[in-house]
Amino acid sequence: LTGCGAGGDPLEPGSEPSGDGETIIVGSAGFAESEIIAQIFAQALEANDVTVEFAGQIGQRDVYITALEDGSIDLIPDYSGNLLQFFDEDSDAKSSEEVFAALPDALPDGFEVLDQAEAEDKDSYNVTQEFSESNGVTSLADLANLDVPLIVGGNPELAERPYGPQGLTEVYGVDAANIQFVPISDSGGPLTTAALLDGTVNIADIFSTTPSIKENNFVTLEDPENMILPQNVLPLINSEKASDTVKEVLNAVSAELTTEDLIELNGRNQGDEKASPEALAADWLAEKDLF
Amino acid sequence: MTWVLANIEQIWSLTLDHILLSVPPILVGFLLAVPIGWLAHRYRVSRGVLLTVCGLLYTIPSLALIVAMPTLLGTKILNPANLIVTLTIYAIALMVRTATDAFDAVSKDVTQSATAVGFGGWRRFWQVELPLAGPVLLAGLRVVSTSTVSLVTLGALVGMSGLGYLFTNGYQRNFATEILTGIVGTVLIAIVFDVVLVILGRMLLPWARVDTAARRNAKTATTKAVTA
Amino acid sequence: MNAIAEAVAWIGDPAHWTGPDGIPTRLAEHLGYTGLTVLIAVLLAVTLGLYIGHTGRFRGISIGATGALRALPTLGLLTYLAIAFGFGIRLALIPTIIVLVVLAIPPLLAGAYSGVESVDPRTVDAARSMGMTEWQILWKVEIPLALPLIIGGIRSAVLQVVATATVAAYISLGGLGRYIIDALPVRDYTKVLVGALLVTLLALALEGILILIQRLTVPAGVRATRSA
Amino acid sequence: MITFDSVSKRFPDGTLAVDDFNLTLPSRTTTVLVGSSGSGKTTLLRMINRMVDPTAGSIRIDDDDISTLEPVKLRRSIGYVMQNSGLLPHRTVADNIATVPLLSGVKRPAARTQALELMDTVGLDRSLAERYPSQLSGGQQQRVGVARGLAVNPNILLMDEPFGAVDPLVRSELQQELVRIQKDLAKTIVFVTHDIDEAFLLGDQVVLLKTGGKIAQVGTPADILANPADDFVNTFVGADRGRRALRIEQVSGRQVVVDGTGRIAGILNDGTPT
Amino acid sequence: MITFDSVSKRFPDGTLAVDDFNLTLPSRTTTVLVGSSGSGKTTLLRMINRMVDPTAGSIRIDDDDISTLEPVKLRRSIGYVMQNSGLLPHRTVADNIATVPLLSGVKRPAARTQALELMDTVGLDRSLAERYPSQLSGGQQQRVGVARGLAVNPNILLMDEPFGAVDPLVRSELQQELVRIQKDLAKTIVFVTHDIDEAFLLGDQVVLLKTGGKIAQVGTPADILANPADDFVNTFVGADRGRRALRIEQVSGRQVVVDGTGRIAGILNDGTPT
Ligand SMILES: Nc1ncnc2c1ncn2[C@@H]1O[C@H](COP(=O)(O)OP(=O)(O)OP(=O)(O)O)[C@@H](O)[C@H]1O
Ligand SMILES: Nc1ncnc2c1ncn2[C@@H]1O[C@H](COP(=O)(O)OP(=O)(O)OP(=O)(O)O)[C@@H](O)[C@H]1O
Ligand SMILES: [Mg+2]
Ligand SMILES: [Mg+2]
Repeated sequence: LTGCGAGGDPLEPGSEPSGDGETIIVGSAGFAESEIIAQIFAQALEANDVTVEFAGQIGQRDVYITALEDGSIDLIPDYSGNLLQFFDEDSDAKSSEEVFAALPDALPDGFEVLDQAEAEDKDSYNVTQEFSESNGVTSLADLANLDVPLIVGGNPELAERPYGPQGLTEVYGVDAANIQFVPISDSGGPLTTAALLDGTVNIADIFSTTPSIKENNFVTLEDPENMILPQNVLPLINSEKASDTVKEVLNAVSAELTTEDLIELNGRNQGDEKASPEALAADWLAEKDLF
Repeated sequence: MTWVLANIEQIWSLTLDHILLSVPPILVGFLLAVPIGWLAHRYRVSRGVLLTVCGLLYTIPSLALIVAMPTLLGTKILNPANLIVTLTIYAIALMVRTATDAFDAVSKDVTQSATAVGFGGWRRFWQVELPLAGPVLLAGLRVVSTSTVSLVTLGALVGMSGLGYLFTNGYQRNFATEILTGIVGTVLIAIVFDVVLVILGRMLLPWARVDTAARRNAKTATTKAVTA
Repeated sequence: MNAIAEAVAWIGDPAHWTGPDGIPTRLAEHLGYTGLTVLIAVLLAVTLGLYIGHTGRFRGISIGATGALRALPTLGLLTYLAIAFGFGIRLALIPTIIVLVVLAIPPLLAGAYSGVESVDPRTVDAARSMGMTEWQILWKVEIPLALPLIIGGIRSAVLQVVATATVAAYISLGGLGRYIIDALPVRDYTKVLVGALLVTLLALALEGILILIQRLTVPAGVRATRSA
Repeated sequence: MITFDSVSKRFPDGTLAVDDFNLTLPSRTTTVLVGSSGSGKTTLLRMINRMVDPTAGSIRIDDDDISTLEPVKLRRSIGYVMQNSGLLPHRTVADNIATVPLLSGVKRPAARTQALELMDTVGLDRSLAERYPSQLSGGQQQRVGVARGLAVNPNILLMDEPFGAVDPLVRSELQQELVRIQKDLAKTIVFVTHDIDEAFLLGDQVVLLKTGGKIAQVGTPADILANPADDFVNTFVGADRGRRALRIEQVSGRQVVVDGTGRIAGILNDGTPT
Repeated sequence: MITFDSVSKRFPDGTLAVDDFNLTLPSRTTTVLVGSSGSGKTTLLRMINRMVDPTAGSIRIDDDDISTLEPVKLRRSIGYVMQNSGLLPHRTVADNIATVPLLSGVKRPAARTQALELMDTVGLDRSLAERYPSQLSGGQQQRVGVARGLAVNPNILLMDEPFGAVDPLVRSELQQELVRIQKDLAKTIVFVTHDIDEAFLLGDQVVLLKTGGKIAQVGTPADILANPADDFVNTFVGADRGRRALRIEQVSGRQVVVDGTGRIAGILNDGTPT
């Protein structure tokens, strides 16, 4: 397994077959955490003699779902709530269990999800400690009464999401005219953090497992209405490829993966160590004594 | 530097992918542009149309073209063909003009005299016009090669492996070293390609080095291609 | 075709002609980046090009440098500058303009120095032997005669900058690239196409204007030579 | 023998380059076509090897109407030398000379040997064989051009201002060389020039052309000088400007010949006119 | 009067173009520098208006050492005509002629009037005044070049192969024109050519140069022809090839002058030598 961010392609070097059975192409979404989890999936499968190809950092959900549908990839780590919302906007599932239970019906034919992990990583709205204190804001529900203009930073596609600016308006009654959206194409990464710190934005959508939230003492705003659905990590897979071995392996992975693990892995990836997803996945598997 | 050494394997594999994505557009673009350029050189009518179309193609933002490819070609969205075809189109757009100039630059005296001593049409093309167009074609190919290698990095935005991955990934991680590595790698590939082309040119066109007219033509062609 | 019809309909929708994400705003932003870039790049590159062309100094170096600049991947340079120098997204305009200027320099530089070099050395020699000072030679002989190539360089620089200014959106600026970068992650092809169409149209419009300027500024005697 | 029989050529754009041209060019002699720019010299020459086909009339070589001959084959059997030599810049001198033999299927070593011999014939050092044309002086290039023209040992040699682009000293050398070669080989040479001095030096038969390929006068150089047919000829040969009107003056004890413009043409060898 | 005093020029690349050159060029006469390519003619000429500075020795114009004069001012006071005219392609004929007066601050209308007069002087129709150089024939361009050289009414006119690129007929016309102009204006003309015929026609004083600006012979044309200093001169003037060795033959009842190469030089006007 060499490729990292390689498209599943005829040019892909070094994807030599190992073991029998079909090849599974593991994809990842266009941000680092997804790639780390995908690497864990891939390495776990390989350790069990499944032939794996890797296609990292494909893009956002709309893109990788298309990739799944057209067969460019077979397996990708996903997040339960957003996945459900993607296929069923009107679902009223709220809790983690409800969401997971609703998924099989929502998914198009030919795809299924395997067991979900305890690990969760969801969009979260964050403000600086100072902003929180001076405006008395700790929850999304407090935003409606605020007379400060809200400058929301997040990935460009947040603008289109139900939990994006329009969700703030519809669910929490924030005046749409009072919200300004700043697209930052780093998936809630360091630039978003920087933008929040230097005041370019005053609310930032950052994934909940991002280490910078703790490091900077950001205040994650509560979401009493559960506008942002639970987002447990789970494998989304093409049913044809979901052999018993594959299911067993991936379920074993999910059983071990925790939110703390994600925070730690992300920290090692983005912090000073700059460890590669490949190395992180190997470390995690070793640490959990899996395969 | 430590990061580079620690990740050398990944960087190398990205480099290989980058090269594999760069070579087909350069080669195919060249091979298609030469006959098109010849047509434009030979027939006045086709010239205007061909050159205008090529000019137009060049104004389409590359990202948009890559994204539109699966719809246009019916390919899967992660198919490297999407990127390769896009870059081939740019290569052709850039190369056709140079190829036209290359055939235009072949001295009329020489082709006339070749005809006069008894070269038939087909033979004249292969043995006289094509080799004499060589230095200018090479100049154009060098420009195409450089720009293609640089454009392959855009593939990273649509999930294509290559050194561009280091840009998006480094950007997300706020990691300048990684991005710099990608930049240096891309420039190195471009330089290596260029050196290979120059050496190929010396082997295939030994006369061009001593021929001042050929060198002047090649120089003009480079300028024209750069300012195309 | 259908996609294009949808894109045209999108553009035609009055709702898309107002507000901060409306076409006029994006167009103005795009033109702003382009104008600022070209202004800076022309000041730098044309001046340098005229100097190189007039004195013949640093010619080799500058050709090498233009080649290297062309090999620099735009996306990499952009993300690198954004991160390495802490411009963040607050001062995103700075890295964006730097990157676009880097892109614009090769054609401008090549156009300017090759323009001056293309002036018949005997004409320059005659001018000098008649008693023109070096400044007079530059202003009264070299620049007017180099003008077609200088403007050619500007044309191509503008074209490339317009097409590439779309990347500004990648580091959170506006411009027509916003349509493409925003629509890309959600695969909103119509909007991507809208972005591409608008960019291409803008490029064509600017191209037309510059061709007109070229017509108006090229000395009549030089035109006579060309048609002769 | 080459015979032009009522030959006309109108180009597609309407230019009537040659209008009803009749002439016989005897074998084994040099015929020079001379006339100012645009008079149709090149067009006439190129009709002989079918680079241009006449729109009316016929051209015969010995007794074959050339319109019945296959152009490519015809061209390979006729030597052609032009201004700026028209050498292939990407081939060495030896390969350039051997171009036509190689095209016609002569084996490489044989063609090469012959090329080297031809270099001797035209007075080129064999050490230049591996150079490219751009590495030669203008005069040397023209010699290669002549050698190439002779390579198929053709009966006919067409030369279109072959020495027009070289400087006067070299030009005069090349002219002498051609006179020498022609003395040895006795080809049927058709030579185009607009330099009347060159025409008078090289031509056994000189054809003075006006626009449209109209013949102003045909004859030997002496004929033309002694009995110019009309004013046009007079002007062209320089008689009216005095360049041909010579007189003798005494300078430093020697007889100097001076022309009508005041220029000194030379020294009289033979004290008394015969 | 222009005086070269032990003048040498070594170019930065090491070429010794002119080696210890001494010569006086008298005022109001034409001195022709003639020699083959690379003999240093252009270099010598361009030292006079400081386009090239000597590496040793000094040049005086009348009594001023030119190295003490400001180059730009010096150049504006000397006419310069070169091969291919060097006209500014983006200016009309009239503006080209008026270039130097305009540079020196002459008002536009005055400069223009003078330009039109100069067109008469050099035999150019005034209707050409608004044309661009590219719209003129080669010969007309050279006339404009001469007019421009005369525009500041200079005492000195430098001419570097001014007629080298035009065809022989036109060339001869231009030479005659120059003779006529010089008769009227009597400038100090320094004329460079490699055509010995031209040198003999135009030069009051002819300087024959060998490589390195070495003087092979200085004298009037007749001097040189009658008493060539050495073999080099003999070769150069064509005496050894027979071009200057004339004899008289009888053709069709007229006396034809033939040179040693067999070429017919002209018709003898005056039956008996004087
Ligand atoms: N391919 C062509 N198409 C149209 N007109 C032509 C073509 N070739 C020559 N002509 C015209 O035919 C006339 C005779 O041309 P040609 O080249 O035979 O003259 P020339 O005597 O060789 O002149 P030069 O001394 O300039 O070579 C000219 O008016 C020329 O413009
Ligand atoms: N700028 C220069 N740098 C180096 N060498 C030069 C330069 N200009 C002339 N030379 C050399 O000086 C010598 C004399 O050159 P010059 O131009 O004076 O000769 P010329 O007699 O005018 O020749 P031509 O008849 O070809 O014009 C030549 O060997 C030439 O190569
Ligand atoms: Mg001709
Ligand atoms: Mg010279």
